[in-house]
Amino acid sequence: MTDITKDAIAPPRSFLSQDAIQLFYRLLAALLICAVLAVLSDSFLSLGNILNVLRQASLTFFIASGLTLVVLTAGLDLSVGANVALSACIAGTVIHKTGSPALGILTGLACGGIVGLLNGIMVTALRIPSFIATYGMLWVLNGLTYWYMAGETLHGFPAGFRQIGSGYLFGLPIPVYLLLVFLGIGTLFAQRTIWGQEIYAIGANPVAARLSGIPVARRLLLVYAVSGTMAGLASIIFLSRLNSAEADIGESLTLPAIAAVLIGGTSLFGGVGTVFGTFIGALILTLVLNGMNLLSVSANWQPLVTGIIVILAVWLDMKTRRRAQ
Amino acid sequence: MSDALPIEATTPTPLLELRGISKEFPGVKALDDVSFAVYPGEVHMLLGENGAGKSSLMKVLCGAYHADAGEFYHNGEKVAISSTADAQKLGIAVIFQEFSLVPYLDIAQNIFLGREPKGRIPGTIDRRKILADARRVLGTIGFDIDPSTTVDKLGVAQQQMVEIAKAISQNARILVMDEPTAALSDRETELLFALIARLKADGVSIVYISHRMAEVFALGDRITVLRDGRRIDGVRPADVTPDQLVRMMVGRNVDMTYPRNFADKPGEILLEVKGLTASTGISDINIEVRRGEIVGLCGLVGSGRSEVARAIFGADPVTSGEIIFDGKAIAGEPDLATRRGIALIPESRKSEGLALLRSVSDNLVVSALRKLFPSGLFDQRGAQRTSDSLIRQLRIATPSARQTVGLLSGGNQQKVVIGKWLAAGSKLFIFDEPTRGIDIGAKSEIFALIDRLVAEGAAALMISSEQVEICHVCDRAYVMREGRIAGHLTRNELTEENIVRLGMHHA
Amino acid sequence: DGETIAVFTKNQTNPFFQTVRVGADNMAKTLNAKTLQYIPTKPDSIPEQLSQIEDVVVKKPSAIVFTPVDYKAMVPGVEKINEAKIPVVNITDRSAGGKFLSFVGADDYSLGLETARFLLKTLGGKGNIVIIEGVKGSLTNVDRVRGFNDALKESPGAKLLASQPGNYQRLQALQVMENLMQSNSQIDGVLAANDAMAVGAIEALDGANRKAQVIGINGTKEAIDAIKSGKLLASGDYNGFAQGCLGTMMAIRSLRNQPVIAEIVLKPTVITKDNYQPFDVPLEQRTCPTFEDAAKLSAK
Amino acid sequence: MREAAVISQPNPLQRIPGVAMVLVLLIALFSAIAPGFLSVANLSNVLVQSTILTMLALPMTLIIMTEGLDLSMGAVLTLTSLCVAIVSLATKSMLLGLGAGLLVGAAFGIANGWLVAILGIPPFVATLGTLGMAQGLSLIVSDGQSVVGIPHSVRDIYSATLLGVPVPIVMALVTYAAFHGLLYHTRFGTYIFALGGNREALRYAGLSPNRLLIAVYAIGGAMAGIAGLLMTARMNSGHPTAGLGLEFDAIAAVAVGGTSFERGNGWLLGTVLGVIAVGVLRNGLNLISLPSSVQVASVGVLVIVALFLDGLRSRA
Ligand SMILES: Nc1ncnc2c1ncn2[C@@H]1O[C@H](COP(=O)(O)OP(=O)(O)OP(=O)(O)O)[C@@H](O)[C@H]1O
Ligand SMILES: Nc1ncnc2c1ncn2[C@@H]1O[C@H](COP(=O)(O)OP(=O)(O)OP(=O)(O)O)[C@@H](O)[C@H]1O
Ligand SMILES: [Mg+2]
Ligand SMILES: [Mg+2]
Repeated sequence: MTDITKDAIAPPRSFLSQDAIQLFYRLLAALLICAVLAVLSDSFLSLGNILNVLRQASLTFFIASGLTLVVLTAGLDLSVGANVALSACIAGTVIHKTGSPALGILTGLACGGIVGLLNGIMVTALRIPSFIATYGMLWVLNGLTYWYMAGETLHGFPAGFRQIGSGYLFGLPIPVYLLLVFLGIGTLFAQRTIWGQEIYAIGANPVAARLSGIPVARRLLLVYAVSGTMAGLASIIFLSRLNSAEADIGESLTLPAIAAVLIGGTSLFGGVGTVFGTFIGALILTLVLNGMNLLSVSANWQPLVTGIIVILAVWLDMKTRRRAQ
Repeated sequence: MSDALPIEATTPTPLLELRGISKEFPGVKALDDVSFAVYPGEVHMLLGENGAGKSSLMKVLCGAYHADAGEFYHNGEKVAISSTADAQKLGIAVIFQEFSLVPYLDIAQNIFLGREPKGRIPGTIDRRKILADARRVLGTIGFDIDPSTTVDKLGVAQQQMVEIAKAISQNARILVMDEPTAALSDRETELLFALIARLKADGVSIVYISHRMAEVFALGDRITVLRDGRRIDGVRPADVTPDQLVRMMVGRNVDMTYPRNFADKPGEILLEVKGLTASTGISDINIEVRRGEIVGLCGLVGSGRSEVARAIFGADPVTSGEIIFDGKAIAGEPDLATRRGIALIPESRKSEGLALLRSVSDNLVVSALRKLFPSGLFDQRGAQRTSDSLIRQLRIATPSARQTVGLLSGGNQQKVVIGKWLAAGSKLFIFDEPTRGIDIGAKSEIFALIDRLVAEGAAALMISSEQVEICHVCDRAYVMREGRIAGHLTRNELTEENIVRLGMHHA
Repeated sequence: DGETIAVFTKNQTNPFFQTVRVGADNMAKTLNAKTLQYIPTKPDSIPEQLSQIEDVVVKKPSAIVFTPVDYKAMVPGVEKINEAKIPVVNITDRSAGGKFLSFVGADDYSLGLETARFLLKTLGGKGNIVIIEGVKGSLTNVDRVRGFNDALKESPGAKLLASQPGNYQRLQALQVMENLMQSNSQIDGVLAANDAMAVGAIEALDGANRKAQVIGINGTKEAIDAIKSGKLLASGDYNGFAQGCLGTMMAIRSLRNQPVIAEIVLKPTVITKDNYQPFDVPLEQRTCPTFEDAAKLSAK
Repeated sequence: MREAAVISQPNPLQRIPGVAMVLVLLIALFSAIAPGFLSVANLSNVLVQSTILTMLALPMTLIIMTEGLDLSMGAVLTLTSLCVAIVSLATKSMLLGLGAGLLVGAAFGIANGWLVAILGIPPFVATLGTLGMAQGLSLIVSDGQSVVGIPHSVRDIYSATLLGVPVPIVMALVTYAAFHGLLYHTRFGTYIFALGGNREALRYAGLSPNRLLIAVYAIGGAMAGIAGLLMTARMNSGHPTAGLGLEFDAIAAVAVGGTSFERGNGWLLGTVLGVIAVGVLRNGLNLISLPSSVQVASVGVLVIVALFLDGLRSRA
């Protein structure tokens, strides 16, 4: 009888982590779409258009990056769009009333953050499932915004403020810088801080996370507040980019943000996903829209194509994940 | 030792025979050319360390897993078992290690899932018949409960009984039981043993997986030992001693009396619980644990031991009383207790102990993040280093620290749960059934580990339903009854009889 | 006196309907009646407006001033009102069925036609043009875009580069415009089916440091400001305020057995930097037209 | 045995779910302050208005019990409503229209089930994708326009009565009875509990969870088809945006009704009460004519309060 030691099972070393492989596939997909578009339309590959795509993707990305953290904890925030609308309207009013963009920006971020915090409180203290809590919040926020705006439009903001959304620095649009900065911060936060690790652990098994000594409620509050604050940031970009705000701007922002998170490979069951993936998700969505505009495809086809892409992306993700294991 | 197998000469054809079964999972060869035969009317014990491949073999047997290679023979005829339905047709029923019950269906519906008696209208269920049938089956195993109770209201032990009823109701010729007593109390275990005797008399074959030596010798007619996915040997209980069996299982000698140096002079008080009462059903609990001690907490299932553990750890709210740890009162959530140095190894590793989809490494460092990375910046390489050393220290059988923890065998999962608190450097370890479902080798390793921890100035509070273990390793013990401390036993008084006497219900 | 008029509008978000509601309130106040506003909680929701009609029929207001969220799908709702014998005036979008005391609205087709003509005239009858459409299938959008296209046909020198929907949404219009600028190096004129999209397009042009003449429709405050500052060429006046006023006036007059005008189609006005002054007054300070004005305002 | 004694029946007051409390409170409140609320005409209004949502929320309950979700329901309803309109317009036959709606609805349902069960795509994602497809198809078949001029036989479905009871209510009652029987008295219903509660158990019992799952989603799609007929009848036309967003209303009603999103714990009657609670709230607010913005917010508050009450109860 030979002695079989446990060491016989040698740990296989792969040089790339699972997440890295997934991101690689996703990047490949985005590049593929680019290649197709470049063939079909000569105006696609211009620097102007690429910057254009990046700038358009930035708004979705800001909302979706905060949302990614929420989804990582196996939650969902359906109120992000409505939050953008309310924050934009309040921030806009503050700028009009005080003439101070700085004050407006702070108010916008604070308003978004407070809404996020309230979501967090509903999820943690009142123990309402996030899907429902934030759906309720969506209606409350819409009601508030409608009441506050009473069908008016806010418009006309100081030129300095408008630079944030529309300005350029060394030939690059400022939102693109912001996008890179928040992509970096988000990735560092999720992968390289212990808070990030705790968020992943909570998403994977909240009960075990709590019994492992993670302050689950506090981390969830943080995550929802961050998501809200990112919606606040998006509202500022929106304001300064469009030079105006009205009550209905949020509606069309929520589903694309969720779609970006999902296309980016973050699992709704929590514990799996990356902020960088979400960035690529936002990019893919924007590319598709951009391509359809460039190719003058009827907008009737837009929801259909987006739907197919969401399913395809997630399906391919699962396929490659399974094979990679 | 792998020569003579006398029993196979006396009974000509096995009822079911598996030949040359192999099964590989990514990174793990779970079964490697295993042959296995079940004869009519025998109780066949299947032994092996955690991860040896016992459950996998049984899943192959019942069609839940597809073997990569191998053949099946039923009464000498070659058959194919490619689905659970095939296995059922051959009269194979399984009581799984993981429950296969549906929480919001009642007991009757669970027992007859997929085999519901048909009602008059096509597609409907004959409600009266299903309840009557369920009552009858429950009666045969001596489990007295209303079959229209939904399963979500049942405790672990009760669920195990339903699981047994479900398997029995299939009138199987071969009944596989994967660690059926791991969650049962003594009384239920007795019922189960009586049932096994009756089934055996009826000619039913039983394959029984257990880590409890006593059961092996009390029940078994024949023993097959697996190690690292290979069949090591087949023997009769009469022909081996427990020590020989253990040697076959783990490939080395293990002392099952778990020798340790009992603390003559225990250190200062580490944990003091005064008049603890919680809405979960415990009241007026007074406990004291000193550094260097292992203190047992025993009692019957349902006596409230887990609740005491959870309340001390802050997992359940406390209504009154005081918990003083290391000289300071604590009251709050588990994160506070963790930071102060308390560790809880919970009852259910799957639902409370692990993030099953994350890696071994992620799970091992999760409680120690703050300690390992005081700057708040996480570093994958550092985490990997820590977990590699824990994997070595605890002999966790895993292809790598990157393996998904849910794919490890039960015992190795348990080691990961313990490992995360080693990483956190806790001072007080509260173990709730730490050896449930753990093999003998691992068990002695875990006890040695606990011994080393307390020798270095930590302390342990240990809940276990296996009184032998409590008697072997604890310095002293509290006995619980109906949510209260019924008594205290010093090292000299610590015997199984005393524990049972104090823990029994009077009246 | 003291009649209650139920006013139905499409949504709470579009500034245009706010002007309608203010007009209606304003007129009701001068005539000593009161209004109840009914607005779907989900913008432009057909099932919700139908439910609101059913609820209002129970409440029995004296009369109803009605903007259908969809001119075809709301016909059963109008018939319910008719069945309940509540007098009803149709404003803004002309319902495809049902009996109304009166219709007050603007002619979207000629609005589109006139504003587009103005733009083309400014460009000297030539240049590259893009159209940014509103919501597909909505009556206002269909007619406006038809007007745009007919005006373009009158100027053979002008070339239509693209016609893409922005769904009446500012952000979508901005992004569509940005994308169109990538594939078209020269855009001279933009025809937007409403002001929000026109302003969105202007932001896109500004962002790319490009210039084009842009027109919108609705005459919102935002548009007037943009016209004043020279960013917007013109906006077609849809005069929601007058629609609200006159619709309510007709409803109350009929209740008081006074004569009503069966159809008031407001004349299109193209608001430019030469004639914006009367529109540059806060809503609250505007006064409703009188019955005599109404006859004059009507195109027919 | 001691454990058997532990399972005591909870006290009946504690069993009253949040949704029932909310509904009773709302009815009491509006009876007091909203004139005309308690009239037969108005109550029948509320019920008729709730029928379309009921027909979506009932199958949604089953789907949620399988730990699934169907976000495509509103868009599929829109598409089937258009199909009913287009086909009945072309053939002058209500039944053919209904057939077309049912077919398209069931096809989408099967597609959803296939994506979820066979391809293993998470339900949220799969149905978000089919939502886009159904919405796109609606725009494409209608070119963004309403479809009008459909035969009277379609419209009559919504306005006709049977023994004095409006036909939509009769249809909703029949639907409820069917779902109740299906869930609580058939084998299929039993397996629905198992789909969410423990899929492995089904597999070990020799049943195919995949086929069952597809069937559940197919039922959802088919019900969207029937609801599409009602929607078309109600508008006497088909419209490419008519049902968008209804899926969230349905999900909210299911949640308000006490169905949890985990482990197959569902309650059909609660769902119906949830639908009615939302209907009563909107109706009552319309009657007392509060500002619209308050109405918007109050739907959100209702959802939150009902779930909060439920949470309180389960913790007690
Ligand atoms: N589905 C799976 N995927 C990957 N690996 C698996 C899977 N199931 C089992 N394994 C691996 O196969 C080996 C045998 O596992 P098995 O569950 O059969 O052990 P066991 O003998 O039952 O152990 P225990 O006593 O702990 O229950 C283990 O290394 C385990 O990690
Ligand atoms: N509400 C309940 N309904 C049914 N059974 C219950 C309930 N509460 C407790 N039990 C029973 O009590 C057991 C767990 O009780 P508890 O955790 O208090 O006891 P314990 O002494 O820690 O037991 P164990 O050794 O199983 O951990 C469950 O397994 C269950 O059988
Ligand atoms: Mg096992
Ligand atoms: Mg316990």
